[in-house]
Amino acid sequence: MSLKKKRGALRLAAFAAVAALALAGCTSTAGGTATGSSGPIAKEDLVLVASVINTTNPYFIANIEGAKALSKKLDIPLEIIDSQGSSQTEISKIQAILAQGKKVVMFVNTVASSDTPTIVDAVKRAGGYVSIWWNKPDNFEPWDSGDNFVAFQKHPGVDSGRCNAKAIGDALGGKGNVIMFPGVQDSTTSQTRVAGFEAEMRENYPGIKILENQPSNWDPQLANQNAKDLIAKYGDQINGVWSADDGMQLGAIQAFDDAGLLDKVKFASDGLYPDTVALMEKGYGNNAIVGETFHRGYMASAIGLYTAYLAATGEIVPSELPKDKRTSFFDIKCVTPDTLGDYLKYDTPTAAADFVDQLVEKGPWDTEPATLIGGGGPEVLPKP
Amino acid sequence: MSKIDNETTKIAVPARGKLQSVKRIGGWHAIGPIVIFLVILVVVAILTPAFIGGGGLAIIASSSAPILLLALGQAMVLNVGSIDLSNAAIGLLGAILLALTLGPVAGLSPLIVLLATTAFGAVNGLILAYAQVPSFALTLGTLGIFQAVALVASGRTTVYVSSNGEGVHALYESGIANVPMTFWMGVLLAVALWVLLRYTRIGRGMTAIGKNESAAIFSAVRTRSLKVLAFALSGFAAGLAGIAIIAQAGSASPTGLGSDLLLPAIAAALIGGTSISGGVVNPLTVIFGALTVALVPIATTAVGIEAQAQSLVYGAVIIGVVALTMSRNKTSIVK
Amino acid sequence: MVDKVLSEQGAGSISTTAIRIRESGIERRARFRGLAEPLSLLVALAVLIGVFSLFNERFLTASNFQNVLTQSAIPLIVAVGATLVILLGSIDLSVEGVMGATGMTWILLSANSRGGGDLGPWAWVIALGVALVLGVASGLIFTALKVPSFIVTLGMWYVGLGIATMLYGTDLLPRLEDEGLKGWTSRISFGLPNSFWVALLVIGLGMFVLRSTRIGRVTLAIGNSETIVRSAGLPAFRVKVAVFAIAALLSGLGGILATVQLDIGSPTVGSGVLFIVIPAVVIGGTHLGGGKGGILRTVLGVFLLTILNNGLILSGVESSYQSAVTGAILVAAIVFAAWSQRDRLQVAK
Amino acid sequence: MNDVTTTPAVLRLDSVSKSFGSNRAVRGVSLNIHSGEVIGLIGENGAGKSTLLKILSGNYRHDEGTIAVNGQTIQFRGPADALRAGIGVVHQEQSLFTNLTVAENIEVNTPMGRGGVNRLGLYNWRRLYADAAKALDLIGSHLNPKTRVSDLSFVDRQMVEIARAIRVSAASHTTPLVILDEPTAILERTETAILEREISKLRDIGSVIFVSHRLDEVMRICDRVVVMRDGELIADRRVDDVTEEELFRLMVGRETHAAVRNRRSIEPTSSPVISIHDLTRAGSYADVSINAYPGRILAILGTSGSGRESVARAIFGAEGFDSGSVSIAGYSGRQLSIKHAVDLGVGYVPAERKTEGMVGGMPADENITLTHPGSAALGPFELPRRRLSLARMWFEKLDIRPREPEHMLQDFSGGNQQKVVLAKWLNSSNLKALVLDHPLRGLDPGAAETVNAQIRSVCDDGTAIILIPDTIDEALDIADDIVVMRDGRISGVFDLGHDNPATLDLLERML
Repeated sequence: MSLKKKRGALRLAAFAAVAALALAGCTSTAGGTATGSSGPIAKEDLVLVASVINTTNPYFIANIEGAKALSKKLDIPLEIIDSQGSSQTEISKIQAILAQGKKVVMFVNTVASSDTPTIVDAVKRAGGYVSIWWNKPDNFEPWDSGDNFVAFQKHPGVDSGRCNAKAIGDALGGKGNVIMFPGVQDSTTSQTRVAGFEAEMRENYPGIKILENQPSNWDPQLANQNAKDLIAKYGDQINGVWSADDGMQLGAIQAFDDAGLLDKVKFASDGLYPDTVALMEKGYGNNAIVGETFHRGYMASAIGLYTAYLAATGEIVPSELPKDKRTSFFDIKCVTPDTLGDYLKYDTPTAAADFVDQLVEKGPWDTEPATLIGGGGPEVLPKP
Repeated sequence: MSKIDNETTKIAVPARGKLQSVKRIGGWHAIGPIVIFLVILVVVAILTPAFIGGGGLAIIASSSAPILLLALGQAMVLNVGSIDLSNAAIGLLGAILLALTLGPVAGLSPLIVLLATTAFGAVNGLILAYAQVPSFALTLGTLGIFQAVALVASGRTTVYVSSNGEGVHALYESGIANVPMTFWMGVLLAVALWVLLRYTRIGRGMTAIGKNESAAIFSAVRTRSLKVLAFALSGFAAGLAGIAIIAQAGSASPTGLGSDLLLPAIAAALIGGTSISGGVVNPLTVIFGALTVALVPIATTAVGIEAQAQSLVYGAVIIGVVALTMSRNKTSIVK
Repeated sequence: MVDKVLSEQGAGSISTTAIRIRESGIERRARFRGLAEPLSLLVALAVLIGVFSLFNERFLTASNFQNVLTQSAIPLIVAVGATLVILLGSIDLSVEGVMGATGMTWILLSANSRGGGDLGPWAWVIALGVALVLGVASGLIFTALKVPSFIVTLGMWYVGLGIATMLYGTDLLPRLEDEGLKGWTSRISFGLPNSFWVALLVIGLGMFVLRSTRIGRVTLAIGNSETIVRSAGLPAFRVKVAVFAIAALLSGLGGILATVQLDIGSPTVGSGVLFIVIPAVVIGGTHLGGGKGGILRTVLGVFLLTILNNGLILSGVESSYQSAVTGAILVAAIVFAAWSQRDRLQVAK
Repeated sequence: MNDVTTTPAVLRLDSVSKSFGSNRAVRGVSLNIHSGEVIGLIGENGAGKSTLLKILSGNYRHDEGTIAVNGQTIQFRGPADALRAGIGVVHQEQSLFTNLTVAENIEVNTPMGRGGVNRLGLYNWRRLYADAAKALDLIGSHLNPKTRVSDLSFVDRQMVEIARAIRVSAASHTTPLVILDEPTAILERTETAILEREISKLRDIGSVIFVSHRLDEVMRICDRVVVMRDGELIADRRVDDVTEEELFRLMVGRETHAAVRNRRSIEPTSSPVISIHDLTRAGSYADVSINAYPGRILAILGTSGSGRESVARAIFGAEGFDSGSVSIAGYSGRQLSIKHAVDLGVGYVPAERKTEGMVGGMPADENITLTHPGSAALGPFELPRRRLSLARMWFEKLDIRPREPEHMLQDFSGGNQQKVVLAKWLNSSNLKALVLDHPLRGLDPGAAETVNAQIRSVCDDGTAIILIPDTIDEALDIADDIVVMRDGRISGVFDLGHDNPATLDLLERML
């Protein structure tokens, strides 16, 4: 083959491939244009889908656990989506599952707030039902998007922050210095918790001074390093440490332990990971952990999926629900070392299954300990 | 930096008679990325026919759009023998700027953003060309700067398009053959860059720089300007990626959509047959590199690989794909 | 012929004087050149320390000194391996994946809160064995299949992360139960943190390998010219695989130490290390093209970045700006280093 | 000269052949080399010299025939085997690790367990330095083994190469055979003299194969000359029995065009194209004033420290200068850029052809139109078809072979590459002056002759040529004016139309 011909052939091949792609895309329009809900779907046609941010954080693993328990309970197959921390991966993988023409009942723990509209839109086109957890744009409400976006659900961050602030404030007797480790800076979850913590301190513990906050990106390793630097900076001036989640708290505790300061510092954080429970039970570091907020990933995914499931099977009609059942805040419990014992039952091997049993019995809004406590619009931040 | 030196075997080239090797087109090198993509696609189609039937290709194409745009810019920089580690950060910054300005200045906003990102890229190029520092280290530094600017500009939160977002959103909503315009934007850019590289003096000069910069200097090629241009194009492509992000999400945040596209975009450029040491690039095959990079994670989900094993599979496939598409000969040196 | 005249007449006398002059010049230059670059790094380091100590008096205290050393230990260990790889002219992006896989293997085989088998020292052997396998795999794919190291190690990053994730499964966070090891990394022995002693040992070994072993010298030779290495019949293949294996072993060691430091096992135990290590090697003055540079320079680079990060926090710079300051200093450092050598014929990649 | 035939053959080749596909690169070569002998190996590029050398150095395996070292038949499996047999090669392009010490480079090939490297791969530096010093001593060099090679001058590096080549055999007490592959191609006059001295010393400890394109050197240094053509060894002569002209004829298969150039009688009446005045660059050259006229060739002679290359680069805008002026075609500026110089009509052929002169990985036609596209471009756009036809025109005109301009330039032979580099400048519609830095470097005599012919014809077309030649002979052969530089200053100016400087006179002004 002559040089020129070869080059031409190559070009042809490239364009042919692009064209083929375009044509293939063309033929696929059929399933894609259907919009809006399409009435009750038979249970046999459903598939549960749980999308989590990654599969390495205990919270997201608990999400999966809850989804599995519900899948077993309802006897509906389950698919798990690992977003690998990337919005793009999350969206593409969700679309990949939708493209297979399944009728999905979906729970999405979104990587970023801004992913929500795209995901909702895709699910809507495919005629599925979705509940979004934790992150969505404030002005993007379920009732504006039809029945396929069943609900947005979360635990209120302000309450969590306030709860932690009370624990630290009381443990320090209303006086002392505190450092803070927020999560990723642009996360609303972290922002609301920070706002709640700061407001509570300002309003009720004027004797407590917030020395500094160092965003630690939900990363235990980074929290550990930042804690080390802040220990070097403030030394024994630090009396209290707040972290936006337990993962970062574990890193921070280790840093204070290494510095020999653990006995003198009080910690509070959100999540009450089983590992934290173990530390609190032991009274680790002179009862260093004074306050936690309790909620479980398996509860979130089970609630989210079950709400969507009810909508899919026609047992609820989302558009007829009050707004607080579309944008919903679920209770979190303030835990102190004294009340810790009440929560151990939620970490037994059968806890997720037990919760799901309860959930199916009582519905998504009335299952202890995660009952509906508010909603109907964006979380209101305390005035600064 | 890793690089590939292709030292041709000088086996007693006969002074008279025909030269044996035809090197202008490395056959497999050019077709490889296309074939690999199609093979993976066929495998997925066989395993889950429903996926392809349900518009899977459109999904792959639309999710590859930002990767493609960034990969094209990266490929231009790789072609002049450099690397741009900051282009994804520029793209995200562009998205944030677009989200901020679309309300106030409406239609002018995309223009402003493209100008800004092109300028950011050009600044990289100017420092590179005039201070003569290695691009890897330079753009690693500017990466940090652009990230911080994005964080501060966004007010450390998600920035939503307040109004006038319809036009940009239409790029994602509307499409040709059910594939969103954002992807076709990438294809258009690829074709434009292909023309630039094949049929213009600018492209010839860039390739000459990538293959032998000293010789390019002594041939009076404007090496500095062309390097600045390559980086500016990378910034421009990043701006388009920013627009694609806004088109898809309607908002942008420092850790949201598009915040982790650097390595996928480089991988896309390399899978698309771009040489990491410079001088070899074909924007048209980069399209398939980007499609492949977007396809792999989708494919792992579509064929039902367990979530926790997906990362492993992704890594192995990326290595495998490049191993298959690499053009190599016995004496070439790979770094 | 004329040329004959020259060689008969006076070539001897000309050549010897010429060589002598040149030789003396060479020795002077060589002695000076070895010092110039590290010296400017040391100056930069001193300036940073000076500025930061003005902002916060606690910056220059023994406890902060120990803090900085503890924080630099793991990046230092990983950076020794990264330097060797970069001296080859290659790059290793897989460090965080290897750290995750190794750390997770190690903690699951040591006494941990999940229970399971406590294999004691064998946990170290097996965990480092995992690192070795990943490193050898990278090396072999890179060398035998000629896939650019950038891509091989990028893929290996995900593979390592995948292994860690799969090992981790869906169970509780594995927490270290061995009281002797808890907090071992930041405990002080003979005035320095334990992990820093390990880093010193690794640096020493690394320098020895680079200076006085076949692997080290051939590494430098490959970075200089692989073509010549091959034509000289030197074991390029084996050395390249060995260097990737060493780098992975050191990443693995870093992963284990990071796990000890955090007290809990996490697949992402190495997060952020890559973006300290590579800039540190570059700031240290090791050429990304290979062949030029060294381990001590990298050590300075790691210190520079660690101190910078520590100092920014101690000086109270808002965290949003920290990456910008680090980036700006990186740019300034390389521009400063390159400025005097600018030349219109210079090739900058 | 000792009578070598009585000593036993160190190396015996018997009907050695090597093919690459259908291309028989080496055909039935038989050759005996005795101890204490210096053999010259000459031949055009592509005659099979390199392949033969690669067989001897163990890089290629021969297909047919036998190789015997000290009477024992050997098949080399790799470079290490050849080294063990005492055969060391000093490559044409230097093969030293510039970032390592002299000692390491010398010891690099010593097998494990010797030369300061023990079985575990650990270095014993003291032993290493001592062994290297011994090897250097053997060839009479005083280099410090601890020096890094990047700090060495070119000729010193060559010494290191030679020391390395004899190192293995010195250690194993075999008679070394050193193959010097065009060692003088890039050396300056004085440096060549040093090298020649070294080669004659090697006679005492072993034997030498000396490959060169400079026939005068071969005649001077060697005892015996063998000529290769088309893969065959076609002549084996003692230097006493042969003339340079005869060697040339054997090599290229035709007579030399000994025709001495008809010197132009054109007096420099027109104004100079290039005029440099009191040009000074600290540490390099000072107060250099040169005028180059259209249609005349001006050669600058000097040694490596003379600064002549820097002057040439300053004219092309590739190097800056501190004071003085360069004016090109009436334009005078303190600092020029390359782009500006090229726009004014200057072209430059660099000495380092492969790294500076050409983009090897690009096709020849694209190289030709890289700087001046001529009709191959329409504004910013390239016209591939016109580019190809333009390139074909130059291929015809300059007799570049093979006539396949669409091929990668790196696949062409050196002489043809150099012609492509010339064509790149000739393609300018506005070429006023051409600066040629060692244009014949590395070319075999046949190729050199054709390149020279092209230079002459370019000059005849009215271009001013500034030439930095390899040898004095080259200057006398082709130039109209000669400027001699010494230590950065002009030490002599000759107009060959009037003056007839003796070579010795020129040499004296250089040193």
